[in-house]
Amino acid sequence: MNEPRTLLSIDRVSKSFGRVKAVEDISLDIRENEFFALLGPSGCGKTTLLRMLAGFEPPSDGRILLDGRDITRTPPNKRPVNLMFQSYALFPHMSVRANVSYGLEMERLPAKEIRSRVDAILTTTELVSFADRKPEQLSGGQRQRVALARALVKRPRLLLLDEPLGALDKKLRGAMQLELKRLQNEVGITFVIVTHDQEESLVMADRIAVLKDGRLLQCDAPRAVYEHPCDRFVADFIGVTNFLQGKATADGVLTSNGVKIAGKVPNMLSPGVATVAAVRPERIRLFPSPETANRVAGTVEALAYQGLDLQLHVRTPLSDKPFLVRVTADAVDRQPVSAGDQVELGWDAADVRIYAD
Amino acid sequence: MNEPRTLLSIDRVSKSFGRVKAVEDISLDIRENEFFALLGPSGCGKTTLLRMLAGFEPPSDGRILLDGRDITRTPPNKRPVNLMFQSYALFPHMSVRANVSYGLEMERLPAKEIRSRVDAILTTTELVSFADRKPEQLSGGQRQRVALARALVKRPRLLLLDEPLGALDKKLRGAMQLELKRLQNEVGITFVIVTHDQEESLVMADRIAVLKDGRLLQCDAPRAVYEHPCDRFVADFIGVTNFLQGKATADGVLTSNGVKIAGKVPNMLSPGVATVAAVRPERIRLFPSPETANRVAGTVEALAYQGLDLQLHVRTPLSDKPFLVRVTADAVDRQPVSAGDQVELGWDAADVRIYAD
Amino acid sequence: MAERSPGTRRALWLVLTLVFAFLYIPIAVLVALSFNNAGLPTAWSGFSLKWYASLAGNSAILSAGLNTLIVGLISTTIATLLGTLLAIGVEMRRQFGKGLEALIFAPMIIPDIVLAIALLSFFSMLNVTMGLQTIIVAHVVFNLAFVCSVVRARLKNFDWSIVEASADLGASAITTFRRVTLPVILPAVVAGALLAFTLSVDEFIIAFFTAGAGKASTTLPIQIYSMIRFGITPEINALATIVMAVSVVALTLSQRLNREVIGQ
Amino acid sequence: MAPALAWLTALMVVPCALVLTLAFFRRGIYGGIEYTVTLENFGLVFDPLYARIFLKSAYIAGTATGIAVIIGYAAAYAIAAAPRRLQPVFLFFAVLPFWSNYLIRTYAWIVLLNREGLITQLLRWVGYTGEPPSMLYTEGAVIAGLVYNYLPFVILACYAPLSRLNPELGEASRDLGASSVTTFRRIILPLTVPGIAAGAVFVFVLSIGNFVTPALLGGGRFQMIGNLVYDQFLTVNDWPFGAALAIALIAVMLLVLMAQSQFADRAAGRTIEARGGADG
Amino acid sequence: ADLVVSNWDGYMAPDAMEAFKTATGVSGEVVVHATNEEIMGKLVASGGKGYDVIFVSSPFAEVLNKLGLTEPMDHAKIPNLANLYPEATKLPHDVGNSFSVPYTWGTTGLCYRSDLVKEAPTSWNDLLVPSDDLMGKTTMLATDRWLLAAGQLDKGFSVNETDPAKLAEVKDLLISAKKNLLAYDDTTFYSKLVSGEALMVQAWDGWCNYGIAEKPEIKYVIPKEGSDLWVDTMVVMKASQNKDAAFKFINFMLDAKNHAWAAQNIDYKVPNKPAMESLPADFLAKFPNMAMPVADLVKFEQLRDVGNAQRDYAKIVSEIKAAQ
Ligand SMILES: Nc1ncnc2c1ncn2[C@@H]1O[C@H](COP(=O)(O)OP(=O)(O)OP(=O)(O)O)[C@@H](O)[C@H]1O
Ligand SMILES: Nc1ncnc2c1ncn2[C@@H]1O[C@H](COP(=O)(O)OP(=O)(O)OP(=O)(O)O)[C@@H](O)[C@H]1O
Ligand SMILES: NCCCCNCCCN
Ligand SMILES: [Mg+2]
Ligand SMILES: [Mg+2]
Repeated sequence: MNEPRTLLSIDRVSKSFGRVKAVEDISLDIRENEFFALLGPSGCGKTTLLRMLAGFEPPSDGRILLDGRDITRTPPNKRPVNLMFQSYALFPHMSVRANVSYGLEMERLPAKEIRSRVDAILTTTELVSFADRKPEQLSGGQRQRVALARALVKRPRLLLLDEPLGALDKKLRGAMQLELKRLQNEVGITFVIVTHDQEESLVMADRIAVLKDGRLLQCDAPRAVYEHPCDRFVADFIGVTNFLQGKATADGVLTSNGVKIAGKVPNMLSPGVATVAAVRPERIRLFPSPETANRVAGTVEALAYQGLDLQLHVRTPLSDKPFLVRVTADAVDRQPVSAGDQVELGWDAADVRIYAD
Repeated sequence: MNEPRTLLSIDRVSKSFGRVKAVEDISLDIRENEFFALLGPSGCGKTTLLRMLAGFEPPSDGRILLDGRDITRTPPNKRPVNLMFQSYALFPHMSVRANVSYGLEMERLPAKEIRSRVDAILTTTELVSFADRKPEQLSGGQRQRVALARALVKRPRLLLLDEPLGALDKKLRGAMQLELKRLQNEVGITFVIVTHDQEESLVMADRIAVLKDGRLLQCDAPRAVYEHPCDRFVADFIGVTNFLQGKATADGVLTSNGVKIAGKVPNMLSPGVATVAAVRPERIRLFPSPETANRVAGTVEALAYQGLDLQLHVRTPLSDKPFLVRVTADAVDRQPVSAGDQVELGWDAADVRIYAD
Repeated sequence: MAERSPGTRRALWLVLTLVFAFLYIPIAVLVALSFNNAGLPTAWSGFSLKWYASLAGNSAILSAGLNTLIVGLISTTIATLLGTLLAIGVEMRRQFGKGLEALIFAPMIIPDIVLAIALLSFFSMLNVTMGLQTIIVAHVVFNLAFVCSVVRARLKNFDWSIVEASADLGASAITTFRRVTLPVILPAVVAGALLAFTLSVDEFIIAFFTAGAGKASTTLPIQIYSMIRFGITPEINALATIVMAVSVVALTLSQRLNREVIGQ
Repeated sequence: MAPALAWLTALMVVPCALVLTLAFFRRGIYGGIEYTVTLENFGLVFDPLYARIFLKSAYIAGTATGIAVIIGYAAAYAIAAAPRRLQPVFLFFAVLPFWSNYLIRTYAWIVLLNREGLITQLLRWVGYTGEPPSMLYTEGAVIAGLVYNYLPFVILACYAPLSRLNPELGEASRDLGASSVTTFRRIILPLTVPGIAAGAVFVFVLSIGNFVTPALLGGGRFQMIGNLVYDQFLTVNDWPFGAALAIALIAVMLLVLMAQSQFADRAAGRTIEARGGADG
Repeated sequence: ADLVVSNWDGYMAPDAMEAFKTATGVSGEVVVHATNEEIMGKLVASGGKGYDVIFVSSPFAEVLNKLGLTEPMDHAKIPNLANLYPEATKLPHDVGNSFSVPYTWGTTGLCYRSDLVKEAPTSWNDLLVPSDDLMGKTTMLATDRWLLAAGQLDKGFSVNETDPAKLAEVKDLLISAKKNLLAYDDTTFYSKLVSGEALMVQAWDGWCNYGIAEKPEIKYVIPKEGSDLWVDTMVVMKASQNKDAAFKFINFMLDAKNHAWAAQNIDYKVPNKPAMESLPADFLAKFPNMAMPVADLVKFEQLRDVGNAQRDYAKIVSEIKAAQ
């Protein structure tokens, strides 16, 4: 692959609503043909950022460049960018078909082409039988699909999707994810997607940006973000993590009750500084081999059946909170554990991440 | 535990909108203090059913009983039932606090009690700093939390939640799930919840009902639904499943290309009938022991990293679609596989479900 | 949410300026004439307050003015209430026959004179005492329809789920109306009320027919229409000027009061 | 709802029905009623003269309606776009002139427009010497007078739906590539058609029943249809025929209005059997 | 109040009711109506309840009587009837004042700007077929009967003509006259003369006087074809609860002094001999038509109720208004 080209540059953009700072000094490059996910807690500024990219909200500060051209003040209809609204913003007076056709009509495409493209996207989004209904006659998920279809059918250079699949069931969501991927690959659309479904972002995105309180915390490939969160917040936000508080040592963390956790300490953390060690539940083995760097005994407090796996809550001397351990149902079938059992847990030093506390 | 008491009976309820049959002949009992989840594909009638329970939509047919009393025609404000709307339905002219207080004011509670209950729920839903904002000044997730808070604060006998957590990130969703469980246990509220998050329903619900096209397919405990889906649709809808088509034999399925799958055949399926065998990906072991009832060789086509686990796509002679196999990242660390590898897969006869096709 | 471009903003201000100029040019003439020395609206013949003085001495006009205000305020209040409720009722469940639709439009299109004569005949058949009360009742008939129309126009884009939410939270229909529906559609209700008041204070035929025999129920339009035989004297212009001035003062005060009481 | 319907039934339906049934009787020689049932009044209604008057007044009222709707909608749009707290003030000032009296306002127009009026004097003052323009006693003057007097009603009616239009809909349209003009035409306008329709109905029904403006600004050169009914009742003292004319008039207008209301519903995207909860 | 009188605004002394109370001890109030038609409609629809004395023009008084809404005049209670000119007690619409008493009377003619017209008008034709300099500068009365009267008089017909053929002629004449008119106007025509907007108008004599008062160059002339004799009258309602007071009031209005007030302040002739004789000479000089001899006045034909022909009149007016 060639060096990826930058499609959109967000250059030190900020946005305030009165005293509320919704977006603060964010710089980001979105690459051509990339699938880019925006993650962050509710209210962190994701929608606001997308609205600025689409051109509805002038940034209070900063610039937005598309293909190197400053489009900060370009009106929405002059940008090759489309936004699917979090609240859908369907035209209530138009049928599903009319809603979806609208954007293509604006491009003055031939009626035949409009018809065929609209038919195609209605088929993909399983809306064919609702084509003549008005939005108010649809279910929540159906409305969301109309909004999605309306944005997708335009095939813009850059498509901004604000929680596009949140109201869909897993099956349909899977199908829609495939469709988005197909559009990315076949049509060459660049996507920026807001999602609360972590699995979705981890599976689909080429890169993920994590926002908090209007600021950008980390921007990287999903696996990198998952495996190497830049700080405690990100580690906590993405996936599930066990945190162990203590003080930094040369080669790990000494917890408050004197247990040593082996792990790589970042350079900036000098020994003695308050730190926190993080371990993912799926990195923890039951009954580890004796060479395992970190080992601890505990009592199983609870088992939560999670469909695919079991999550064990194990009481250990390491912290007040139960340690979370994820094991496959299959593994448990072979070596049964139940509440009250004594177990030994273990994990490698390489699986420990250490952060300032 | 005593025999659970029935709180709400849905008795052969149907609802049509013109020619559209949104709900068809559904009968269900919701038990006192139960956490009941409604699942089903988009447009299957979940919202419509809840709206009938809340009293907004008179059923076209059938009755609804609360504590044995017929409330089919009782107006919404006379029912000890609250609904959190899928579209939130926040009062646009009221602040967050006023929205949340509203329901308690209707009960003419003392101002002090209102204040303290509202404060408490605003804290739980992390809305304290937004108490004075109007809904239009909130982010999507914040709005959803206001809707949730407004419903929860009432502590009704029966709380209907229509996708209450869909717009929240995983962390916040987890916290809210805990809060719902707490209310169920401490306050004794009965919940009916619509969710698209399967994990959520599997983890939280006491029972799950699966709907399709307005009809009830299965109603059972989560584990029962997951492990013993009543038909192919449910098996496919809940979780991920590998389907293998073929004909019924006495003790399993003979696939079209002559492979025998061992499994228990339901009585109603006489040999020779077109059937489908279903196996969950997490039930499949790599390199199984020789005693394993079902074994097949295949080639790894792809590995999808899923944060916690790896999903292998394995090409086998069993069907045209790749076989999905779920393994823990940890297991793969110990016994690495990569695309192109030859592997052997195996699963027990007890893990096979067989349905009419 | 999103802001408008400066070009658009300028265009909108231009529209407002032009429209208000159009509305106020004749009003400027009217006000000027109230200070004109001469009685005929032919030419300016010097500044004078004499029409204000003679107005002060004209009890017929003053009492008619007061009657008009009473009729206007009361009929507007009743019509706004009834019309709004009607609009909500009709729009909430749109499953009505043409009959109801016709009933709601009828007061607007029945020729004034028919309604006037019908009401008068009806009242005298029933031996109802005529007076301000009969004018009010009659004005409510047509005002109700006008208010209903305006409010319905607003309700076509109304999100009914908030009404359901209110009922769900335990509010009675009345509470829902008072605390949810009304505040949300208030701009339209205010618009309807302004319209009703405007119609009422200018209405002549129906008022004339439903008025009692006596000054106690003579309204300003009745008074003014009868004065037309001699051309309108600037006294009426003076009265109109005062009415408008008082209204502006009242609005200013209420705005200030609002700001002080409610804050913001 | 019930109280309003009761009010209308008791104070409109019953009294008007009583008067309108007179259409089936005959004028007495001295203007009283002769109680013999006849349909002849309805026959008289079909005189082409009345159709002509109806068309003419519909044309004048229609033109006034069209102009008032355009100006009024623009004004309402601008008001709805103004800062929230200024909006009621603008509305108030839009109706304030109309709390003076109709006749006085009309006279003010005469003062402005008559051949020796202010405008002519203004023209003379800037050096114009020709024949003064004749602006009064024409169709145009009547239309202008009607537009002037009923403009605030359109503003009020259009403001109602414009005041709380979900701004995201406009944004969505712009986002999909529509210019602001197209967005207006295809999104904003259809969603506010109910207001326009209501405003149009107001101007039209008030204009077609108006008798002051045609008499004063139109020089009495033509009558509105409402006048015809007025004349039958008051000048001719022929209540039966007046009632028949009124019934015909009401019937025609009702048909028009009900068509309009259906159209407004359709334009705003409302459908029967729909339920609440649409976004916005 | 013990007495309710409905009159046109300004058609009697503002303090008349107070003076009446001082004189008789009966208190009352005056309410106003704008037109004959409207008060008629109201009286017919309500049976006249609440009203005692009504001022209306004679054809309307005639109809009120035929509809049985008027109370016969009790002459014994109205001694001042003696003040009326004898001619005024024999007016065709009510010979012997059985149900009405005339209050004012006069003619309908042409009122014009003597300083601005090339030639003083002498005929209805000067209005109906105006000379070039009058094009677009004339007005006619808008009220049906008087509008038609101009045509009827011009054609030499009766002002109560009911022959359809003759009425058709009148209609054609008036339609052809329409294009030359500035406007139909029966309220502000005199101010149009004052401003110069109109140069010649069809006018009631008294109303022309208002113009003359403002601008002495305004003159009134009765065309050579003649005029109608209009009479505004007082009637007492049968439904009145205060009939004695009503007759007292009529008697009071017929008092020479009071009636003279009307003549002098509303510039209309009154049928009251002593009142007319009391008018000052300069007043009569200023408004020459006030000095018209009663004998000349009563030569003219009075407008009468025309029964069902009223329909034809109204339709003709409609056709004139509908004509281009
Ligand atoms: N007013 C209406 N007119 C016609 N059909 C309607 C109307 N409202 C809902 N429907 C249809 O009824 C069916 C059930 O709708 P409902 O809203 O109950 O679905 P749902 O299960 O809540 O779906 P989702 O998960 O997408 O919210 C859908 O197919 C929907 O299109
Ligand atoms: N008009 C407004 N006035 C004031 N504050 C606002 C306004 N709009 C948004 N905000 C605030 O700005 C912040 C960012 O909002 P935004 O909608 O971008 O959040 P988000 O990341 O999309 O959240 P969510 O996931 O809940 O949709 C929030 O705290 C929100 O309350
Ligand atoms: N339409 C009203 C005409 C008034 C008639 N008055 C007659 C002459 C003036 N009093
Ligand atoms: Mg958002
Ligand atoms: Mg739903």
